[in-house]
Amino acid sequence: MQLKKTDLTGALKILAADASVFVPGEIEGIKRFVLWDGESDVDLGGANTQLPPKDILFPCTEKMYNYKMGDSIEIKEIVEKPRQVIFGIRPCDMRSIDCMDHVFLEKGFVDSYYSRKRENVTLIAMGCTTPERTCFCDSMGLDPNNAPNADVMMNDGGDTLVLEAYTEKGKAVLEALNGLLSEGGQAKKDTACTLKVNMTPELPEKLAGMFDHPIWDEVTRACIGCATCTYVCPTCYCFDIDSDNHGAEGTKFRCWDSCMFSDYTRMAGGHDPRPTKKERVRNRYMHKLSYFHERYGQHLCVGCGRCVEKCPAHMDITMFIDKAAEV
Amino acid sequence: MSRIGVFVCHCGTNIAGTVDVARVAEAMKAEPGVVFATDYKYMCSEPGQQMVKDMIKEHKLDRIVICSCTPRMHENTFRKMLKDTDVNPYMLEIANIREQCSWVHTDKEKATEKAIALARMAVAKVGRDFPLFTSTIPIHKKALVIGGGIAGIQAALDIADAGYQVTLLEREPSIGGRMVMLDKTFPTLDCSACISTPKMVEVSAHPNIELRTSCELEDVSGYVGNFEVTIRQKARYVNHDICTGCGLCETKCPTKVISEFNQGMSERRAIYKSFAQAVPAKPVIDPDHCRKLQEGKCGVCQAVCPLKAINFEDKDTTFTDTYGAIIVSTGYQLIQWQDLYPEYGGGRFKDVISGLQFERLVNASGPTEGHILRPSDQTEPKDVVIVKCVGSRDPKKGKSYCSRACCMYAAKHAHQILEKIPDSNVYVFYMDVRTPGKGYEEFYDRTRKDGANYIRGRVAKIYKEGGRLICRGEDSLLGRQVTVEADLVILETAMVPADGIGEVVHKLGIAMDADGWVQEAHPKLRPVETQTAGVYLAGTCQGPKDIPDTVAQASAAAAKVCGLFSKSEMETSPMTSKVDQSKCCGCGHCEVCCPYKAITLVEIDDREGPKKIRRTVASVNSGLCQGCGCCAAACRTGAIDLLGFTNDQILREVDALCQ
Amino acid sequence: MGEINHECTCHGNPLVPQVVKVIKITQETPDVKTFRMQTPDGKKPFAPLPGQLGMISVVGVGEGMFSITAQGEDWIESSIKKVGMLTEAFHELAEGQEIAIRGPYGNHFPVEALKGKDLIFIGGGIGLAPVRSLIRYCMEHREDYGHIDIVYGSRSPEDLCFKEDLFQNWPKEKDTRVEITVDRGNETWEGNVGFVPAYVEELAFSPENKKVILCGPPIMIKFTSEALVRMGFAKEDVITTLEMRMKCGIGKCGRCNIGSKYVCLDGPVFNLAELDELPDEK
Amino acid sequence: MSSIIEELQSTVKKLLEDGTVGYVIGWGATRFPDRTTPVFITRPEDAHKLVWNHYCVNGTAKYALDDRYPEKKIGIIIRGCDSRAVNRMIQDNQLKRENLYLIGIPCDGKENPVCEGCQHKNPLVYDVLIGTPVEEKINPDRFKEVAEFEKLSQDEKYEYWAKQYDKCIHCYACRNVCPACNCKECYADQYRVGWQGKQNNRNSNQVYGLTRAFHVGDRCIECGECERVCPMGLPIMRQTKKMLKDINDLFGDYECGLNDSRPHVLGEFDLQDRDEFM
Amino acid sequence: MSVKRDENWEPQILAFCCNWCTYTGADLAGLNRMKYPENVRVVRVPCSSRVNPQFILRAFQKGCDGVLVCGCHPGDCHYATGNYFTRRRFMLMQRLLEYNGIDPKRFQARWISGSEAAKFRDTVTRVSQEIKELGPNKKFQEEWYSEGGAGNE
Repeated sequence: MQLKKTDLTGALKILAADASVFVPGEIEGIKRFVLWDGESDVDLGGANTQLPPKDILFPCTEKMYNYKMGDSIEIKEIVEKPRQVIFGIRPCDMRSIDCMDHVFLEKGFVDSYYSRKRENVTLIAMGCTTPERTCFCDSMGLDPNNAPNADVMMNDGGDTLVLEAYTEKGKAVLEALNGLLSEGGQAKKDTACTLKVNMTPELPEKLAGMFDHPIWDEVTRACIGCATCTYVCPTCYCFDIDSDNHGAEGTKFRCWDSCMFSDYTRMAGGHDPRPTKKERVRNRYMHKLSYFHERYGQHLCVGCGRCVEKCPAHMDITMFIDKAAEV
Repeated sequence: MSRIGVFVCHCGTNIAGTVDVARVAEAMKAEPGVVFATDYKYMCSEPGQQMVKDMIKEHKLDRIVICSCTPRMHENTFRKMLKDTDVNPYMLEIANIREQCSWVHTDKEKATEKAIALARMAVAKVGRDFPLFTSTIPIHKKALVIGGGIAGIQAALDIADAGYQVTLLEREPSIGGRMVMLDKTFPTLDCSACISTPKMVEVSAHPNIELRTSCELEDVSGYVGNFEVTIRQKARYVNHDICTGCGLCETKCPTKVISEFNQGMSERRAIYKSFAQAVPAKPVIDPDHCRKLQEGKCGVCQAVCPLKAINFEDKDTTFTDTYGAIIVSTGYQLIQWQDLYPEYGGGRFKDVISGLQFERLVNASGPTEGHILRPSDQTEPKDVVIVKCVGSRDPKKGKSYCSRACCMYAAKHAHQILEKIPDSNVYVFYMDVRTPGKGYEEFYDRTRKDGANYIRGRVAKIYKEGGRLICRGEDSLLGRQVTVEADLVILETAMVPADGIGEVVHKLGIAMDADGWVQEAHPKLRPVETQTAGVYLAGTCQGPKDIPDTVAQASAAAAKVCGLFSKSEMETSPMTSKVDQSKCCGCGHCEVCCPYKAITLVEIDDREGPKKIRRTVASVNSGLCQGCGCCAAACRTGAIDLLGFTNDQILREVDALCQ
Repeated sequence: MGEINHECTCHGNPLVPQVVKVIKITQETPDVKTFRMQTPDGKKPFAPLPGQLGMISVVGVGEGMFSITAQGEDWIESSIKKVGMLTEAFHELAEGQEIAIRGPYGNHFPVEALKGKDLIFIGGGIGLAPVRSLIRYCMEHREDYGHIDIVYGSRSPEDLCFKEDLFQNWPKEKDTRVEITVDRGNETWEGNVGFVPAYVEELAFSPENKKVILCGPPIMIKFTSEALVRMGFAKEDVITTLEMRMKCGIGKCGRCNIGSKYVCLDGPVFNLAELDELPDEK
Repeated sequence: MSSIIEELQSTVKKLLEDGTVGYVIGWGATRFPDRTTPVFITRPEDAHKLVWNHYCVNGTAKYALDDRYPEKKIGIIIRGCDSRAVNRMIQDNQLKRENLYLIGIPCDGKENPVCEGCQHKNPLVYDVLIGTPVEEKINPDRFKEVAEFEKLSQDEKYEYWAKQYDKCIHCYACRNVCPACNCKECYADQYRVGWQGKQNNRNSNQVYGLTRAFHVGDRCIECGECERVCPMGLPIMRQTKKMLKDINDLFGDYECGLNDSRPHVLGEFDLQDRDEFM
Repeated sequence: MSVKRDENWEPQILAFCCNWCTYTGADLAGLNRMKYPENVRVVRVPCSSRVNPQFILRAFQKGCDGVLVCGCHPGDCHYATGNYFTRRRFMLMQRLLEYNGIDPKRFQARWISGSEAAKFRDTVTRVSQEIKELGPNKKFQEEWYSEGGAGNE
């Protein structure tokens, strides 16, 4: 099916009728997913959003429950099941949602807050046409033109967007848009990254054996210990839980946390299993490239290149991968 | 969670008349941590206090909030009350619902709401109180008096007479200070030396006084009751243990030096006593002028000394002692007018002298044996001009303050001249005549009757013409220029703090005012104390004053010291600053803003990973800390905090206010 | 280790705690208290297996992961040592006050695999708390297990936790020996004085048909496991529990990982051989 | 330029060979020609990895804080701004001069807008200087941007900052890169004390922004690293510059990180300070 | 928080008062039965230099409409020099707040001695009036407060 680009606003209006639709846009000079306001431009081309859409499903601050203190305690869970659509999400970010699904929905417990949002979100993905010089998703085993876990996959067909439903949810979307769609449409699906990284299939296991390798002394030193890489990363999912009191009432919330922070693993008594940035950066790289793979069978790095682009110290995970592949 | 009890006082109708106290108590029951709340007629009364004690037992309370009058009134009452209970006296907060609520508001509804808010703030704060304990520090009953002028002498004698040990420190070879240089004292015209030298002798003979001359303060650490003081004994080159003060050496010494004591108007030797009645009455060698010490030649004194008391190898030594209290009595000096007043000749005219030079001139033991002879030609002056306020009350060139004693000694000088030189004329240029003191106005009147001509106005210029000094000025009463020819001009110059006061102040951690005088703790109520507990002030180091005021202040300071020494230990407030050294980065921002020098940077052993390191952190001397909390607000990281007013507590008070 | 038991007891959302009432507080040592908890309607909040954890919160102050040290028909217990702000808030609780708990979390001691073995429990300080749940379990199923040795040490006699169990209950049990040592004795202390690792070597256990359950401060675990290995114990036969900073308790928040393992989910119980496999970041 | 690189590399090589320093902090190449990254040269034979070009933007000095107690001296290649950072950290008692070997290199401005207003292109302190000093110029527009902003209405100002702080992602890069942010544990990390919650929202970002401005404003060396590293492009310097501007207006000429030991302006007072609170 | 919008809206004003001067002055105002608006609440601190500028931010965050810091007159500080630091800190803080959109009337500092009960009354009355005219402060306020409390269903 195909949708004329001129009909895009019409299509979004249909989607926005009963859901919050998030589209790539710009706020104060930052390209990111924004709540579509009914008329603003949708920036499907160009560079990918500077911030990933992960806060739509995993908000950077998420209220969990309210409580009242006193003689008897009351606890009231906050249940939100917002109907949301993420429109124009690229394959790299789609893969990150796959990673999140593994984390929050598998291995024992199901995270209720994530699952409620996940169940009620429709993911309309867009094949990438314009990789940045820092993009390397195809080296990480992704196809920049396709996102298998999308509800609807879109690709650029010149004047049109070529749509294909992958799921029941996706089919429902196409049905809703039926009036604007026409049959056919041929999209170019030949996008490839210019940055090629030597991510060998053996690397996860190889890295597992490199825990004490001197390479870590070298690649971790430029780090300044900020959370930029983790907060712009579409797959980083670590969080903290804290409370906000107001007199006898309060809210428990969770918020993003970063394994790069110096107090992340420090315990009450002062002991810290990861006391310096060497351990922290090592843990992050290992988590992205080895630990996660061991636990869930896929990389936690999707090759979006955001951390490469944004790192204040210009550290580069791709350089590390290449280096590690060589040792 | 804590177990807080809230007690709301009616204060008769003082509070209950405007505030619905029952509602306040009821509202507090809903606050987190509050397990008991009630109201009562008079919380401070015996039964009121008993009820608190009972409720502490009954409800196992661990923290108390009392809503009543200002904490300035009864905080201590209730703290004392808690001493007999299981609750720490510092686990108490008082909500001021009388002075700052019921008495200033009339609308009962609004006043009650405010009282609830104030109570809530106190509950929030008390929830973050933790037990604090007063500690006692022993008091070392020995005082140090810095400066052996009349102030120091008086203070030392008073303390010593009370039975306490005193060390009197003097940087010059003899005690006596300025007073012993004066000829007569106003208004009674007592001989100054006659009344001060017996006191000097008394000092040297007093069993409780250790006299330390030629000594300077090297270092001070510690706090009230326990100051560790290091004193530098300057080399004297004369062994005072052996020397009997026979004076033979002095007569044989070939080197002549300008006499400081006689204000440059006579000479002394390189080995010398400052003046005849010096205490100790033993000479020292002036190393800057001694030929043996400078050039390695001479050594006459050593040769003539019958007791072999001369030791050219003598070195500065230091010694350390512990003192419970310190009195600063470093005195004053006269302003260096020569640089400030080129229009008065800037020191080029020999016959323009300072008041202190005149004192020596008129003194029987002075360079002229009491004859007023002008320095240039040793003739008796007939026309004498006295200029007051040279450097005082002159913010442009000198000091803005009044030096307080000059009006009177100018009158005294005029009187002395008129008395000793019967046909002389004395002209006094003045701005105002200030004579607040017993018998002062009368003395001034007498001087005028004696014939002194008082001219209101400043002298603009003094120049020499034909061997005489021409003083041109203005008579502001008549509004015209006046010119007076004089043989001698006496400048009554401003008092300024003694040289080196800055170092003393710095070492003691006390403050100076803008003019360099030592800052008293409170100008009205604590005039002899400094903001450092255990350090007191006597005499002109605190500001210009005359002899009776100086002596009075010295005795006052001594009384303070004796009061302190009357106890063997003292309680210290536990509400002092405390450093969490694990957080402290040692930047020292707290150190620079502490008014008490209570914070020092120290090195501690620490670990950084596997590495053993020495790390710099701030450390609070709780004996010195007075609990202002300036440091806590300067600390970015919150490593230093003020117990009793912690960051956490104030934040919670703010939070509670806004609910 | 034991099968992971991810039964969620908290109305479907594993991150929302249930309210429990503190029904009994026991002062174990000057800085350790045991809190017995029960739901407001008098029930047991959940039934943990030995070694499992509970995320307990003083509502409004914070929550922390603690080992469930004992359980009865209608209650569970946890022992908490005062180390920081949260634990201080616990120590200020009075009986009858309400707190909140979620769990149980983590794996548990391999109660099945231990069957038929002689067991040596070694605890140091508050480290006896997690082991206590297993000791109690074994006492309840006494026939399933062989000889039991309980070796426990603390800094001083006052710091010994669970004194009633140590001196009265456990020594009375069949085929059970309790050995106690303290780092520093006092006037009335007649027992052994010395550190746990040395004491263990002194007791000269033979490794045959034995399993060791070891828990205590990291330094004590380190030296005791070295001693045990010297004494011939296989690393597989020495079981211990790990402590890491935990927030979510359900293997999501990412904080407590050692390599690819999450201590809150895959732990806290590991044997020494398993620990050797993990990166050295504990 | 190339001769400077050679001089730089040979100097570093020699310092490592003769054991003067344990390692040298400088700039090295990345994948991209217009980007460099801080490198730590420990072996003489690696000295050739050092680069010096228009893209050496990262501050080098703060890395010394990772190694406060070095066995050997730390060599740092410093530009003017880095030298002020070194001074800053020495004045704050965080570094000891004797632990540092400073390799100064005059800087002609880098790919960073802040360099245009730089008043100290030449290192103020160094042990060895590579190349020759460049001409310094006074920046008459040092506070121009602030002055312009001050003209806005209060509501406009608030709106502007609110939009900016809405973007903040709490990554703390601005703090971690700042040589004046040298606390052992930042107040913002002490959630338990309750200065600030961990939640990310406009308000807590605003409070963080203002608090940071106040914490570092009177010690800011104007290196602009905070603004450079901000992944969300917040004009962070505009806050600290405001502090500096007011300090200059109220308390006289003031620039931080110079070779003097004047205490920072909030660590001292003058009896004659202007009094607006009468 | 609907109260805030109606006509009887009363501002919330926080005054940090140093124990030795302004707090005493406020007590004296009470002793003399002077009247001033109820909306001023005093937090007692030992010295105005104890007031960390972050406390001011916190007050706005939690919903205060105005904040006052009061201490001894320069030269009269019980702790000798504390208020000189106060003066510097808050001159800068006030400007920084203005730069971020907070009206300087909302944050003021004043020297009020222990005898100046009337000055205390006049100051808080004037500040209260000024802030009433400015209306409720929304700037820098945390979400919780502006939303209207916890537990909204």
